[in-house]
Amino acid sequence: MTYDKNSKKIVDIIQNFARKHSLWILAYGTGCGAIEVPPTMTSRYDGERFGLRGAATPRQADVLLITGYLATKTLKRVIRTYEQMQSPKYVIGFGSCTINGGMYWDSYNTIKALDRYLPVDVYINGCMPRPESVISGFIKLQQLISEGKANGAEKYQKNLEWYRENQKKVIHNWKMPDYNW
Amino acid sequence: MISIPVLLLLIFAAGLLAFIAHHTIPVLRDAIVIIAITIAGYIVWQLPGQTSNVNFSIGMFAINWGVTEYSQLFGLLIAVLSFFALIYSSAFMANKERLGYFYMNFMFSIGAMFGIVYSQDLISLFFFWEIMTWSSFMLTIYCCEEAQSVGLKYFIFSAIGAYSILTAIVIIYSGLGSLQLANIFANFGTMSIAAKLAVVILLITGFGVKSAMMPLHVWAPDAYKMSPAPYTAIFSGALSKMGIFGIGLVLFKLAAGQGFYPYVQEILAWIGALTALFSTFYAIFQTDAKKLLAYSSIGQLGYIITGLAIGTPLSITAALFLTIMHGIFKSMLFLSVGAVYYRTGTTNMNEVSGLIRKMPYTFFTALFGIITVAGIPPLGGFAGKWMLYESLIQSNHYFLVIVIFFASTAAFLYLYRFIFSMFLGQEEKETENVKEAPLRMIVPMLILAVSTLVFGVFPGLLLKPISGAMGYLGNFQHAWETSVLFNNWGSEIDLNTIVTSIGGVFIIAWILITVKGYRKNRYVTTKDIHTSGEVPTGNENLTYAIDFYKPFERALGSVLKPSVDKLYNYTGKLLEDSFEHLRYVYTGNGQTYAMYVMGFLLILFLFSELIFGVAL
Amino acid sequence: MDINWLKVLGIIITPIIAFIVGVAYGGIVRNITARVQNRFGPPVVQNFWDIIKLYSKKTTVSHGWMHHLAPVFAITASVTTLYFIPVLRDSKLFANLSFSGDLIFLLYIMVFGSLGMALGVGQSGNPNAAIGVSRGLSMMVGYEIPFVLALVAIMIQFHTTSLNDLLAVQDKFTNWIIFQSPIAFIAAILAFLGMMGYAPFDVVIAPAEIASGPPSEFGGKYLGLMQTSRSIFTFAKLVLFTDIFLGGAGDFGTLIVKTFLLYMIPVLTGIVNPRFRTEQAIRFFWKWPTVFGVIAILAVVMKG
Amino acid sequence: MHIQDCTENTCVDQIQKIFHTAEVEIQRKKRVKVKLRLDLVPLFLSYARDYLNFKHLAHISCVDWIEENEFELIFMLWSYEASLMIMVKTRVNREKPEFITLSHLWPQAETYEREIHEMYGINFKGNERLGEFILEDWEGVPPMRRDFDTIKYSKENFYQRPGREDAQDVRETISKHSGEEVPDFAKEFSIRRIEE
Amino acid sequence: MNFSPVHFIAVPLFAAFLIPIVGRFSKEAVKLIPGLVLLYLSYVAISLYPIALQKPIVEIIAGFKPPFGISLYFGPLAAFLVTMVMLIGLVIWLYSYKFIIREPLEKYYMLFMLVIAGATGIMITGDIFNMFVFLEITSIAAYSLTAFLRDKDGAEAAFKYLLIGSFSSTFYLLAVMLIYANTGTLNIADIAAKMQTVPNQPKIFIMILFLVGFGIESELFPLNGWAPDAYSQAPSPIGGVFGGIVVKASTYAMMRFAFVLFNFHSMFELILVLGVITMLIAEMSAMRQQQIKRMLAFSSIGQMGLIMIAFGVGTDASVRAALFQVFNHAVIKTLLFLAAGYLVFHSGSKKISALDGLGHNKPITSFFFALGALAIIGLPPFSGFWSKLYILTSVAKGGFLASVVLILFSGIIEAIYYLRVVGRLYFKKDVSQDNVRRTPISGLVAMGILAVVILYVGLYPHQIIDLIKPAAHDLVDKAAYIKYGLLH
Repeated sequence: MTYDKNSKKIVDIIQNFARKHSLWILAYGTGCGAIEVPPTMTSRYDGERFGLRGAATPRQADVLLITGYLATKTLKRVIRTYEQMQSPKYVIGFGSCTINGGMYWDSYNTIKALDRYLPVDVYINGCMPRPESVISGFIKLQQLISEGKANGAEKYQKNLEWYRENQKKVIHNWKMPDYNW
Repeated sequence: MISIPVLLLLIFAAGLLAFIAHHTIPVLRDAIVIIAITIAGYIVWQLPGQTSNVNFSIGMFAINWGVTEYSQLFGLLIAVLSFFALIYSSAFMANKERLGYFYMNFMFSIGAMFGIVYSQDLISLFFFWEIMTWSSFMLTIYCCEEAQSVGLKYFIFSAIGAYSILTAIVIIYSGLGSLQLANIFANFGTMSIAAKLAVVILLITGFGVKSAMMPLHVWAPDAYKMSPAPYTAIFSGALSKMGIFGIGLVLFKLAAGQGFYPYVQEILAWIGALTALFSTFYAIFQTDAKKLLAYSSIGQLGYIITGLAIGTPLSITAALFLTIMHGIFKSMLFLSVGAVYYRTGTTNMNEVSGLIRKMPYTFFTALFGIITVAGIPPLGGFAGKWMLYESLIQSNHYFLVIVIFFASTAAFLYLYRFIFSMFLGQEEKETENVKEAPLRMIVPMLILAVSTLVFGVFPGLLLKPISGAMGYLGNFQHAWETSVLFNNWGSEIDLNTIVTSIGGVFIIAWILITVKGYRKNRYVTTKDIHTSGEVPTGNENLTYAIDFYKPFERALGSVLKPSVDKLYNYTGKLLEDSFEHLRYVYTGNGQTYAMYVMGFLLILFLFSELIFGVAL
Repeated sequence: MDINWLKVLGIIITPIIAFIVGVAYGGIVRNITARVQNRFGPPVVQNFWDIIKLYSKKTTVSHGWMHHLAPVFAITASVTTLYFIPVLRDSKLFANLSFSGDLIFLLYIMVFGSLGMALGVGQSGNPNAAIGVSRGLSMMVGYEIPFVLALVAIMIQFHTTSLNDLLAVQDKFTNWIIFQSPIAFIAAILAFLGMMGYAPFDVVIAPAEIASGPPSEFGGKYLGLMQTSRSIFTFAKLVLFTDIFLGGAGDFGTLIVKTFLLYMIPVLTGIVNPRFRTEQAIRFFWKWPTVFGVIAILAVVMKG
Repeated sequence: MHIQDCTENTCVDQIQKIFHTAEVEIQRKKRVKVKLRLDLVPLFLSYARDYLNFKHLAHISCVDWIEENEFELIFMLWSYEASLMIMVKTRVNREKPEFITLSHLWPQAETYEREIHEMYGINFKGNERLGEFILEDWEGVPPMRRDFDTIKYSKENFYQRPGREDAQDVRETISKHSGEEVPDFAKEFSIRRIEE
Repeated sequence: MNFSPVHFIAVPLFAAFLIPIVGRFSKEAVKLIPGLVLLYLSYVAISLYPIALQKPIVEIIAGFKPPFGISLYFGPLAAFLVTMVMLIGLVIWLYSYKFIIREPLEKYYMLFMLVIAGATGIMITGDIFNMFVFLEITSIAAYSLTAFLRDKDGAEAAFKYLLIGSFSSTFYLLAVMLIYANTGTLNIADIAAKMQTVPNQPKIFIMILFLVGFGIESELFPLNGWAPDAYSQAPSPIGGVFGGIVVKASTYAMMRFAFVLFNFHSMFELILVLGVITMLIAEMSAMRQQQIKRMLAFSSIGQMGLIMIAFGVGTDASVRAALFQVFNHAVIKTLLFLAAGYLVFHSGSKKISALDGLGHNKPITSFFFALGALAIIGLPPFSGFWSKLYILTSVAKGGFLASVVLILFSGIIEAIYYLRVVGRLYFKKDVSQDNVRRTPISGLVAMGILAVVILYVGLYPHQIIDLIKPAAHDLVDKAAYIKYGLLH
């Protein structure tokens, strides 16, 4: 359950506990899912109970929330944003569009499986998922974190070549800085 | 015996020699001036040991040169700053043209400044004052064609100032018959009240021009901008202090004890405070770094004038302390801007950015400079600011302290803008190949920068000569220790403790943040920023520099609309236009001239009773 | 040279206490905010988790050494400010260095952190951050005026610039400066609103427009250190105000009560208010708070 | 010659009086349709703007008539005074689709033109900002042309997660599950899909 | 060797007579003769100076003792002025040596010699009618020199000069007649002695005539209409001759008469007021001049106004200051005219705007001009500073503080227009194409001498003050003049 082999376990537990209870969200508001985030956070569902909190920039954020379909043009920005985040970092895919393209299955500019391009830790299905399911998705993520299984960032780093290949396949003009955690 | 004439002769001769050397053996040029200023520094250092004054007479005026503790303070400042500025300029000016001209005027103005501070009579003071004026004028117009009108403006204001001094001198001469400072100081009270007031006002006006007191400051921003950087350092650091030197003498040696003294004090203090306030506002909205610093300079001189005008021992200490500190930090800042100019060719803050990685030492100097200007502990500016505030509050100038504090807080704005726009922000494509300035420029800057820290921790090092100077000015005394300052209400600040605690916390935090996760720090370029996923391309500069303080400008509203400068320009134009009409008195027509002659004759005949008292 | 171990102890534990109290206050504030918004809100210890999480981030991104030093500047300023404020009255342990500085020094050291932060922010090259700094510095000019007016009024009233002397003056309940010069307190508390940066004066970090402003390029341990510093600084400012106006505190219980009540003023104002634009905020500070400050000074002068 | 309160009829009369070749038709209330030769369109538009008071260019759109080898450009103008909309239709040759820009008449036309250029490949001469607009790095046939096969493109470029084969046409799947009757015209479409 | 003041008049007159004859044989000789004459006269002046300092030399012509015969009075003042004239003359000759290349050379040098003779004559004569003769010699030579270039403008200027100058002569002659009618003598010292007895009315009448007569020559407003044109149209060295010699001679005469013959308080006040007006109007007019020599002309008028102010104060100290300024102005203005001459020559135009960037092309000439400009503005360490300072202190001591302010005000204006020109010289792009022609050595040496004098006097003003003191005393002390003039 540790992913930093050099550090001691007890420290790890504390760290994971803190990480679990302090998830700062960078909501990448694509698609219709963007509208589901405000109810999740506000009075009705009150995501803050779980330590969720909005982060303004990728530098501060822990969770990247992809809230719907991704056009290839948007994908490029999402990848950029993800790479600017600092590990440990997690990705949550929202709705069926990120899983299999959903209603955009035959579009000429929308990707159909997010996990080919970014390491997704948790998918929340639905079109769109309601705030309840969003919260349950976060709880799942918290579970994974405390078990030390939410290691998407490591996966990404390890399999960077595979991800890059996929990414470059849809983004023809690849002009981006190198990945720098 | 090495003394003042030798000093002056040395400097002026070095100027001439440098001029000649430039046209014959250019290699020697820099060596001559640097050696000369080094020796001059030594001479100045050992001057207080010599008690006898130098007396001789020119024409009907007796000339008297001597050292007082007050003049020694300024003399040392001049010597030190000139030394660094000249070393700096040996690199900065290396490939410029007309260097003979440059060094000659440079040395002349240094020599003239020494002359001013060591003069013990008004004639030689004025003599050197004028030499200083024209040599600095020559350097103001040195750079380029655009400097012409700027130089002219500077000269006109200097002339106004110089002529006010001259008028005061002739009034004193006609009243007292002597121009020896000692005599004047002793017998000033015997003059008529109107003459005394006129002399004080005229002298303060005259000295105020050089120290850029509002509303006589309009020449300063442009003149500072146009003069070459090493000289700007002297211009702002030392030359403007000559005005302070004079004002100090006027206030405490002439005006003190007269009936109108409290009014003069009050008015001058307010002028100083408003100068500080408004020049700070103007500085905030400048786009040229040198102009920004020039306005800053005007503001700082405003503090000093206020400090002098308050006239309590603590405030004078503060003013003189700030005088020295301002000399140091403003030279530093101008030198660092010069270094940027040397490498990038511009001082426009909107054009350069992100130089911190290219020019770290220059940045370091600028950083120390701005912290000192801002008066933030632990650097030297704080002690001066602290004493100034304490003295203002404790001498019941409540609203003055607010104005000063306002100006001082607003100063953060332009200081940050200065360092941000030039050194921070994104790196420019154009400045990719910029390197750090040469060693000869860096070393003087760094030495000055470190000195601000030293004086910040141990202000007593400066307070010793200052209290000597205050003793000369009028037996003012204020208690101090090497690193502890006291106010009049019994509070104290212990700078040693302050610096230790700041330094300690800083270093501990630094170690903590650096050691933890040392290997995981990733250094990225300034292009790699959060821009909603967009990747800035290489030639796109996202630095937010233009209209940096737009909100503040909107908040100020129309406070800054009225401009003294425009008023002067308008007046000048009006006058010149009226001259233009006047010159058509000379019609170029012989008959008109003949008519003038006959008319004049007729008038004399007709009104002879009126004019000569005898009717024809 | 003998070392004053009491002092050393004070120097070590004061920041720790300040950190704990400050962070806890932060959590409580989040709870109260949630309550006002009809939510439950996070646990009180939430801010601790946040800070620990930030410190345990595995990577950090630095834009250069000034960027690296910015949080160091911030924490230096807040801790040093704390050192020069007597936390408890007549306590040798918590007097720390308060006899070596005075109010004017405090005014300046409080700016130290902002300037250092601004420098680090500048090096990141993020335009949003620079905009934030521009707004922040402009605002600072706004609220410093009434604050200094209030302080000057108090200084001239009691003829001292030392905090310890001010504490000595307020020896009993009726002698609290809030009662002795209430107008100065009004001016100061209005300036305090701006200082704390809660709405309506939170244009500096406006997350929706400029991506949290100055700290937008800071993450991980940098942000963690900045949050730590912010907590300590909040506590320091609260203690400062308590010392000046509310007669300080003899023990920690009183201190907590007083500072907490004081803290609620900006917090509750902030929860129910929208945001001022920068120039509106500056104009606000230059209008009523300044008038109050001037009246405070005039009142003192009139009284003699 | 402003017509302040022109109705549909007076407007039609007015247009026909000046543009004899125009086919003018009142489509419904407040809506007039004008069919025009391509070269007359700029003239007509400026006439409509300046004399008939149609100050507002509401939209420019395009239809691909691949069978007739033509694009149809549609300009929608709105008059505030008359609260009347004119739809100006014209045909452009599909082989060499070119028209001139209207951005000198209405600045907002620039944006519509950019979009049409990107999606259909019609070149608006005089518009300096034609180029990449919404799509990024698009190569090949403009995607809104009918000869562009979007399914094929999608299959080639984007990974298709297995498990959706049955649900490519939602209606069909639903009808299969629920026994709902699918109309013939719809069937035809879906059959074609499946065959491919 | 036994010199006599007569040489000052006789030798140049003789030379003027000789030059056309020699001109038939050798042009070089024509050029050389004035130089030799001036050198000789300078030597004479310097060797007579110490003697004159001890006691004024009174030389009697034709054996009649004063007050009946014509006498020359060579006192400390005359010695001072004559030495100055010789110095200026010498420099101008040196300059003209290469500068004046236009024929007829012999006429130029002849007229030049006549001016020298006339001007020195005015300064040393003791006879009022004799002075008229010299005045006429000077004036007529000056008219001709104005028109020397023989162009339309020159002729016009000369005509104007002639017109106004003839007023001057007429009034002067009228005054001489009245004096003779009233006192029966023409010797100045004698007149001075007898002037007490003359009733006020004719005295005032005479005085007004003198004032107008000499006021014209010494450029007092509003009598100075001739000056701008004459200065600007005459060859450049002649500008120096006017400013340094001709005007100074008539100023001398005016002051001599004012102090010795009249000594009215109100007259001095009038002179002071006229001086202020002259100075102000001239400086203001100079501000927007397009031509450099015209600008210098106005500046010259302004300086004369300054000198008149100092004379008008009428104290010992102010007269000293005025004489100092007379000397400085002669030297500096000559330098300016000489430098301007070559600047105009090189730029090919009289316009100031044509001077752009000449400082790079002709550095030394431009440098001399700049030096002259700084000196005349009154900046230390140049000579102009001291005389201005003396004038200011003496004027203030006389109690005329308003004049002090006005002098300083006009000083600022002066600074502006001079610095504009200097700025153009050095800090504009070089527009001139003249890279071939150089300023000849003789011209440079001439200017160099003046520059050295300016600097030397600026650094050691007391040396010249030592000379001025007795000169001023000579001017002010009426009794001594009468005593020595009448050989008592």
